[in-house]
Amino acid sequence: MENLYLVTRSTFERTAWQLAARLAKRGDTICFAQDAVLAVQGPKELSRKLSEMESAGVTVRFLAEDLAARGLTAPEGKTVNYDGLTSLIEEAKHIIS
Amino acid sequence: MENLYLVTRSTFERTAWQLAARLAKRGDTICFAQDAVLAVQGPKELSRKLSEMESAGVTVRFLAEDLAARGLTAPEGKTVNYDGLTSLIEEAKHIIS
Amino acid sequence: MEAKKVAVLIRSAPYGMATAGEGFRALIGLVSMGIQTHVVLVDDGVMVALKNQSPEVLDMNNLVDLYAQLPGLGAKLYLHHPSLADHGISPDACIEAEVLDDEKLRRLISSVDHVITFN
Amino acid sequence: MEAKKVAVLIRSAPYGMATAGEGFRALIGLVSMGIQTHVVLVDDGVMVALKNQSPEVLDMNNLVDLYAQLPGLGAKLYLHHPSLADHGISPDACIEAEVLDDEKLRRLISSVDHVITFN
Amino acid sequence: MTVGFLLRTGPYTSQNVDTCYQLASRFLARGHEVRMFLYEDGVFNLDKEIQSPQERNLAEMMAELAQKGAKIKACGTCAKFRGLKRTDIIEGTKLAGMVVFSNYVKECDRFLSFGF
Amino acid sequence: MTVGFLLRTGPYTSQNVDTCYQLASRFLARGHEVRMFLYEDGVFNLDKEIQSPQERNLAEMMAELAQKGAKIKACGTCAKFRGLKRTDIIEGTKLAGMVVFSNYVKECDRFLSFGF
Repeated sequence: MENLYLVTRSTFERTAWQLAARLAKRGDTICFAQDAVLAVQGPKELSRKLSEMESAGVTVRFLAEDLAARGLTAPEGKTVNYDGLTSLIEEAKHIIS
Repeated sequence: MENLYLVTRSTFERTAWQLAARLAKRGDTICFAQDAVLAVQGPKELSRKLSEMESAGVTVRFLAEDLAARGLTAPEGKTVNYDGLTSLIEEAKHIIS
Repeated sequence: MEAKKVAVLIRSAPYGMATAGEGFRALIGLVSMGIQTHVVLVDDGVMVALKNQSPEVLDMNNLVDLYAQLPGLGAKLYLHHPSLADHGISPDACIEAEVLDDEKLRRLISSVDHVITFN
Repeated sequence: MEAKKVAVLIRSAPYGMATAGEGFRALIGLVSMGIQTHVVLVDDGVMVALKNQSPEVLDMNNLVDLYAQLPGLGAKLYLHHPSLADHGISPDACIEAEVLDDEKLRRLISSVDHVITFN
Repeated sequence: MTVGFLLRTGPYTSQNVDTCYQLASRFLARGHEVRMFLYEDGVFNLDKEIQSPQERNLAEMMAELAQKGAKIKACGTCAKFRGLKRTDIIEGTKLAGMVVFSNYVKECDRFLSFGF
Repeated sequence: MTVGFLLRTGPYTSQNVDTCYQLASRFLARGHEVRMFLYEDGVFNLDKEIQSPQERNLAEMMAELAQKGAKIKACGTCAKFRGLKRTDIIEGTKLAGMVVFSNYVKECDRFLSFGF
């Protein structure tokens, strides 16, 4: 993996996710953690952008523990737990948060 | 004045201003302070909304000291300084931040 | 001194920031001192009301369970409907609370002495 | 140990939060230790580069004057063009810096060892 | 009138404390009463150990407000969780419980909240 | 490999310190080296006076990481501006200058930033 974009702030309250969505390209991963797991709910502009990114070869993941804490669920196969995130960091050249 | 909406967070980085824009009505004032004085620059959605609100009788103000600190300027007559904000708070029934 | 009425707006999601948790502690203080307290979950704050939270995986206290106790303690709990809609959350997925549109929220604000925000 | 290269992304506006100010202190530390430092003002961070700031009215230190010293200290300064455009800021209103589009920012990131963000 | 502040952020991190100081100073100068409750990271604004060479000292600014008559209290539980002790607090201010916060809310004609 | 963390937020306010703890624990368990630099409000995570009845003690969690081999330092200037003294810091960690931060950056194969 080239770059891991780690987004931690609510995707509704903040616009910080937009830089990751703008820069991520094929082979990169974008992982939503902490309040950013709200990304499974939107906003709509993000949901649309995530579909586009996945079609373009960007891997999208949500941190399982942060989802569970908040009573949220992500589509099958799109979660990583802390162990998985640890591995993603090992594999990434850069981590951009 | 019925309500004073005091917005302090960047209007680009945060969406907090949207609640004020949604609730403010004729006779209310919305004042942008701290990083929220970036509101003079946008985003576009906010600029459009502010025009609508002013037409509907909402007073829009930007804190002069926070503008000056950041090298920004607001249209003639739309600034208040700390003394003016102090008076706005005296006059308001509720302050919502 | 006559009895005061306040509206407390909880505007942040649970767990990422302490806001919703510390907001709870503050409003329990208000209620216990005889202040008529209206708690409105708005913006990301609506996430506090979502059922089936498991914050024990983060070693944190369960906030939805705490907020669910509010009516029993004498505070009134509300959900801001446009915030629910933006977040794609159905009121059915949430704990019991009165749902407010913008106009009702404005009227609630008009009816209280102070608005206290936790954002 | 070979010389490291880093890109520091400053993502917040000056004065409202300490981020841009403390970010400056951090990157001066990097530069002075021989780390090749590329400073990118992005998102609200582009506001740091705006001329004519008067933070003395807030009793704070002038950040644009500090950031303007970076090239002289050996760090390279960049402005993210899409962020400037979003904020309605012309590069002419800013201190001297290389302007990057998304593709150039991606290439800069690829060329460094680490990305350090201040947000 | 009496003006209340709830301040939840700490010193040298957010501009909130500066804004509160500027407004509270003006309310006092106009003859109003000021109540300020420091909550969460806000408690750190009262730390008398703050040293700020060549910059404004925010704890001294809080002490100045207290000296001019503002009633300033900080949440004891927040302080405990953050390692701030009773003896670390500037003169004229104190740690307190939510009863004090509630009393401030009761006493105020205007109330301002400064958070994250 | 060596993994570096820059943590700029304080205890009991943001989840950042929890996320750092969870990741750092796993890196250590996998045999990696950990470097953590605490900056701005992040310095408060090392305050040994933190008391957190019935909740996780974040300073003890930082101490546990240090005891397991993580190198943890906090910015001395940030501490000074925030009233945190050298003697307030948990065992196994220290206040330090930006030279240490720069060395951490140099030593690391991966670097993570946690801010506001």
